[in-house]
Amino acid sequence: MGTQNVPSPLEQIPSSIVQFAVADKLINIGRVNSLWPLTFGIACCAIEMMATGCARFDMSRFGAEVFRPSPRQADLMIVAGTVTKKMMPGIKVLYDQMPEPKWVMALGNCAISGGPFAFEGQYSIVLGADKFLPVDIYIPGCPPRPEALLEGILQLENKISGWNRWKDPEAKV
Amino acid sequence: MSGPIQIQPDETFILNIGPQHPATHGVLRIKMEMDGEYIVKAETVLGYIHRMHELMGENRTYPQVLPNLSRLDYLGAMGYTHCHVLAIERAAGIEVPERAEYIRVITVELNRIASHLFWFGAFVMDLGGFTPLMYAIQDREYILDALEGITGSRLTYCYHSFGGVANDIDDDFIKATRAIIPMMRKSLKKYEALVTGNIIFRKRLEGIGPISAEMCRKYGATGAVARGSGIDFDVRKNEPYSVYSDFDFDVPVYHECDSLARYMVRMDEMEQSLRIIEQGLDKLPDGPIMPAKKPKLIKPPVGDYYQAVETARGSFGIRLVSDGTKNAYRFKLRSPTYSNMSLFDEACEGMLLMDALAMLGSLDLVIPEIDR
Amino acid sequence: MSILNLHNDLNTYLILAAVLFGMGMYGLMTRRTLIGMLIASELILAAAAINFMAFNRFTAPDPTVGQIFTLFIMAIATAEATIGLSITIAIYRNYKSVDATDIVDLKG
Amino acid sequence: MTMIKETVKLALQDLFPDPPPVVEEPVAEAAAEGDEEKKKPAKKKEEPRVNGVIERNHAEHGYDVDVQLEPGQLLAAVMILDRAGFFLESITGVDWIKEDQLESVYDFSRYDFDICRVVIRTRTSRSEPKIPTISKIYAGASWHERETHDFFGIKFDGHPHLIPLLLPEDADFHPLLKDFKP
Amino acid sequence: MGAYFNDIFSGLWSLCIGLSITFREFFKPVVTVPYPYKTIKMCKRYRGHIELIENEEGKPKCISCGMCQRACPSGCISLASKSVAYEVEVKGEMKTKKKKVLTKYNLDFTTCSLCGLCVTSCNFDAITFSQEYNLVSTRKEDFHFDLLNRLQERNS
Amino acid sequence: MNPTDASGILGFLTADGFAGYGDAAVGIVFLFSLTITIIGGFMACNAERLVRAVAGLALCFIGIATIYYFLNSPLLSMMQLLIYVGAVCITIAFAVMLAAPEDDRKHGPANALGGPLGLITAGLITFALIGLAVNTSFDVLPKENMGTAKQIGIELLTTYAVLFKLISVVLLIAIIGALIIARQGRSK
Amino acid sequence: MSLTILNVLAAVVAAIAFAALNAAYLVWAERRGAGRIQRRPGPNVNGPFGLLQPPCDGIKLMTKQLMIPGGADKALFMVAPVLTMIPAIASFVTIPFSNTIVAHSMNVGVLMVIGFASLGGMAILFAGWGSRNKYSVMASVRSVSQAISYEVPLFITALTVVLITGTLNLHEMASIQAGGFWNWNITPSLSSPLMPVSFLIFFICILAETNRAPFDLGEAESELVAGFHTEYGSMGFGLFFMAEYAHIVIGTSLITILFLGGWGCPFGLYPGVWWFLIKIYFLIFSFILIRWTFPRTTIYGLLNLSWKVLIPITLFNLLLTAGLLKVF
Repeated sequence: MGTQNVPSPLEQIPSSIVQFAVADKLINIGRVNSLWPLTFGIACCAIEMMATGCARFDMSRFGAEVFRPSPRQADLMIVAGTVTKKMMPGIKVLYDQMPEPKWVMALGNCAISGGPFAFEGQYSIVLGADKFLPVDIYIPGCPPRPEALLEGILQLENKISGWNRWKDPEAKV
Repeated sequence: MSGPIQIQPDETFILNIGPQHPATHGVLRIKMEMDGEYIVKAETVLGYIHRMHELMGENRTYPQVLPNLSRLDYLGAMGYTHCHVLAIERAAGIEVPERAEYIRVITVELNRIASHLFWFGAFVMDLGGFTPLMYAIQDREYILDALEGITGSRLTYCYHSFGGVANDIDDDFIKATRAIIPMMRKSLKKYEALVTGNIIFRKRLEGIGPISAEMCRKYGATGAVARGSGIDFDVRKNEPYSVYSDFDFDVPVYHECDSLARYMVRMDEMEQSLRIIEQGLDKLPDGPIMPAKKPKLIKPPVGDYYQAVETARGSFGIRLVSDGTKNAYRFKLRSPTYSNMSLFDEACEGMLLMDALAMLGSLDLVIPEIDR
Repeated sequence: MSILNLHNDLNTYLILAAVLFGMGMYGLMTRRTLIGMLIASELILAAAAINFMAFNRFTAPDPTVGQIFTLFIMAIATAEATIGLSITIAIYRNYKSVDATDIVDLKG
Repeated sequence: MTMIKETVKLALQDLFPDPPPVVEEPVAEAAAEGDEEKKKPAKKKEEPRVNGVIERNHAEHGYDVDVQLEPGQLLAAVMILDRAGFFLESITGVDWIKEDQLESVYDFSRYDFDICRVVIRTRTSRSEPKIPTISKIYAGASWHERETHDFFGIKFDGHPHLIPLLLPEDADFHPLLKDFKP
Repeated sequence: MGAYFNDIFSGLWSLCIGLSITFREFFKPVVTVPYPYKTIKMCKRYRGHIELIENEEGKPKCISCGMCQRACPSGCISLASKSVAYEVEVKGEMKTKKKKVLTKYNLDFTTCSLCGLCVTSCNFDAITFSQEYNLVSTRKEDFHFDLLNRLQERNS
Repeated sequence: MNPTDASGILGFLTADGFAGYGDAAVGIVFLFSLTITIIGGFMACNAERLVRAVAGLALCFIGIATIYYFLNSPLLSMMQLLIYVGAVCITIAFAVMLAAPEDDRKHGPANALGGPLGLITAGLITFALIGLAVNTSFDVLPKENMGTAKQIGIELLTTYAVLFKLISVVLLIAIIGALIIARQGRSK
Repeated sequence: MSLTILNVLAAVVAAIAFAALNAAYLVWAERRGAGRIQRRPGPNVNGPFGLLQPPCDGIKLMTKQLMIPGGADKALFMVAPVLTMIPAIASFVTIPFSNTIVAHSMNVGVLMVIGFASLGGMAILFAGWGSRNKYSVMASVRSVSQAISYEVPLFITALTVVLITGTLNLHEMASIQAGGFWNWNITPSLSSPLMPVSFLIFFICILAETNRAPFDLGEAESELVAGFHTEYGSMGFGLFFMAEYAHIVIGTSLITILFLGGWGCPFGLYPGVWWFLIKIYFLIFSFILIRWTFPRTTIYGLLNLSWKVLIPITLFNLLLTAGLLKVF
């Protein structure tokens, strides 16, 4: 467990054997533009996740606002909050129920490494979502601002397709 | 998700609501025994976000626990940190300058409105209306912006500190807050027209999820749940703390005992909070925000102390057993939602699933606060 | 007769109806549950209706009489299904079974 | 203001079998124990517990009446509070590891402008912690007792459903005991 | 009967009011800040991760007293220092004094709770909050900051 | 077939080149509907799970609806869809869910007639009927009968008025009876 | 006969294309519209105005892993999404978009559309039962009972219109209303004074039949996760998603033909397909507005509305209209 970069199944095929470059690109662009997250909030960060979906920040601009409550229809799992040992099997089941290809985003310090709740002698917290899920993107903060989540989605798009939606780095503060 | 259907001999089946379910606003699990759409028996299973706040309260020094309190209830974090600083100040006998108390009250009430707004949106979303959530969160963003300006964070504040507040409010904050008051009043009117008056909304809540006053007492329900059942109980009035006795505000009480009453209580509370903020800004005294002798190391004398405050969800209390060191010996958090939630199992028996979930929404749950 | 011209032949419809009727009979005899029997009897009714319709098109002097009878069959079948199912459910509530062999009380 | 406080105090004092003289043996012991537990150097001069009942300054401690009683007297005391219209605020435990005792603390308050917060504390041995349940009187106590059982291992006699609430279903540890090691 | 129709009509009317509200909102301008193209200005008290403050010479102000390390609830700060002798002129004569110089200041941002206790506990005004709010990475090691390095990079 | 009022934008299909394929297409569609009727019927009487039997019944009824269309009665065809698929099948499916019977046929047939004996009996009846149908010569009218909806309506309200009323009463009684029976069952 | 069947086959192809295009871009319109109502832009960065959003979603859904949950009834599970598309597409065959654009004008067009609509219930039932998920079963039972109880007032209201126009043929029905809005069926006349009420009821029934908010009990997100398509991922879900919008187009077309004069201009000028499209898209806009405004009704509130309010009124209206037609 704890793999950092799980290559997508398409990446594993050497490109010299199968030449579907255009189709691949098209598929990837299709995928990155409709990353449907799973409606799955655990704690504080989930509130920021909802705020991101709402009018001020509006995730929908990138086609990512379709929060699906059923894992079967979701592409992106945003682990937003502290993962407890009691909750961990449930999250794993949810992840397993999601159809491939799927991605995981660890939102907030708790999901990255247990955050402020990781102390000596604790008995309840899993120290980070990457202990049992292949996390693709880490977004630190306690909780991170909604912009950070948007940035995370852009970063994930970049990771999936190698394609930069937003060419102007000057716009970044 | 759920497994295959097992229809039991007596025609009931078990439906698991949660731990991941859109209606539970977090990771709450309710095991429901259903007969068709009717709930025969419900059992709540907690602990999916048990984050050991009480253990940390015993292991860490008093100032170090403060950030935990704001993670306890991330929607109305100010009220919880307020309770913590009040409890420690009571125990250690720290005097607080008046200006600091006023600032605390203003921030707490702003946060209360933000919390209620979020609840309002989430509640209507539970009932299937999506747009009010967007409006409510947009209004909440203005409040969060104002609070972020003075505290530096959006949700989990660490602004109150022992003896006062971390830093003084500035003109920007006062201007922003003054602008929020008329904006919120306008928005509340809009919500009333859009949601409260809506026939579908009313039909879904009127008479649904009745909780009698006696039941409230047996379960120790407080906050809007109790006030919706005709109990005139608000810690701010009944056991005045901080400078709440200086303010003129009403405690909305409804006697219908149903979900609509609880909804109305919270909507009216927002209006009352606006009144408090208005008065607070008018009366805001000048002066320091920290006592002259800033307490460096806090060691309350041996003994046990209790501090209750009215947070957005009800009467929150900290029971502190001090052994004279810089850590607490026992740090018990009395969370209002814990008591409010505990009556759900009994109250939802015989209800339809839809109604039960509407009632669940009207209890205003924040799960980490239940699990602690 | 071409296989593609079957729809112009009366016998096609009659054979189809006979096959459906046979299936219905078979189901009625082998099904254990009341609901299964009801399904089978719906098949038998449908077979009868097909016959009416076929004769209406090919042989009847009056162009509507077969259709009207089929309409009546539909009404009767609906009524039968409604009553049959409500009885089934009532039986189920009392006996916790819809197995025809379990409902021995009816046999006196 | 003090009306309800006085009546409750008197009623609770009646629970104790041998009323007054202050020098009575069991009472004195209880009082001594209470004071020892408090270890308050400054508050030493406080009046001793009369029949285990002590009145506190609300502004200083946040509660008004503090009752120390035996587990056997708990139900009677809670019934008095129930009749007086109190609601249950919380139940918690405290691990007094030095005295080898577990304490269970009950907070009661009222939906009233006449503030009166009553604290009932009862102690049991650490090796075999047993306290009668009050969930028959206050239905809401059920969860609080389960939580206390989770954290301290105190067994509540007669509780219908004493399984872990906050901890995992198969948890066999009690994290708030002072000697807890994960 | 009257109540029956009254119910229907008042119900319909309430629905119409709701529709008129959303219909009006339809034509109002959007409130969205299109993030990557346009950003919200962070307020000056915004709490990002912490940064060291430099003095006039471009060196960190920190005297490595370790107050922040002790104050931190989740232990995410670790610092190291070494003693350096230096000469200073006191009342006309040169004296050798020892001073602690910061050699390492690491912040594990992934366990930070942004409580600000480190900043308030610092008596020398040596640390502050940064304004970075959109940190994202595919590796979590990216958030173990070496603040000393960052300071030098900033200066160079 | 009914002459269509407007052959529509797709009227180009009337070009001669397509006319020859038209008949073949009709035949193929008819064969298709025959197949689904028989498959549906087979599923309905033979499926192990009752829900599948209901699905088969629905399939069979859809097939029958298309066959009615071939029998020059679009009205009846649509009624078949509306009543049988939309109402009867759904009612049966509901009953299956409400009564939750264990899977049928797991424990063998209901009575002595079941099993191979049932198959033989049903097969004999079927063959007898087929033989009867094939060997009897019906005097087929030269002209196809086409009863329109209007004609059916007129006939229903004139010639068959009494029957029509009777059927309405039967339906009403059925509804009320069903309600009463189902209500009595629920005694909680 | 041969001709009609070929016509129908060709029309089915056209209908699939029309339905798919409409469904895809109605999703886009819905997301954009919802965004505007909520004061945010909605999907707008993929292509101009976000117009490339539906193809992206489509590509993604098609390339997702196909999952059949364990314990599911495979055949029913696979058949249901296809079955749900069939009625939507088949109904397009008989919808007259204008005087000339009609694939096959059936004499029993009204019956056909409503009959095929009742097939949708079957599909939902199969989907719910086939996925062996409690939420799905509950949702499917809910939405089927809803569909059945709203078919009754829908049918009776349609019957009222049939009484007035005297035909079951959708094409004729629209032709009769040509000439201007005073000829439309929605306008009350001496023989049919309650037509606006009928229109309202019909509108409500179509909302309920298409499982749209506030009647979207079948996919009540806050209670039943995702309703009857909880277990469907990838294209199975995509088909359900598309079928919903295809049903909306059918429903609005039916409203337009029955009440709003089909392809006729409100003032009798330049009748044509554009008027038809304008009308249905206007109705779809109102559907979107309604969906994003109201909370969801309860199941009993819904059934009460049907049996206690709509059916009595429609029955009264039917009798009244029949009587008045006899008089005038």
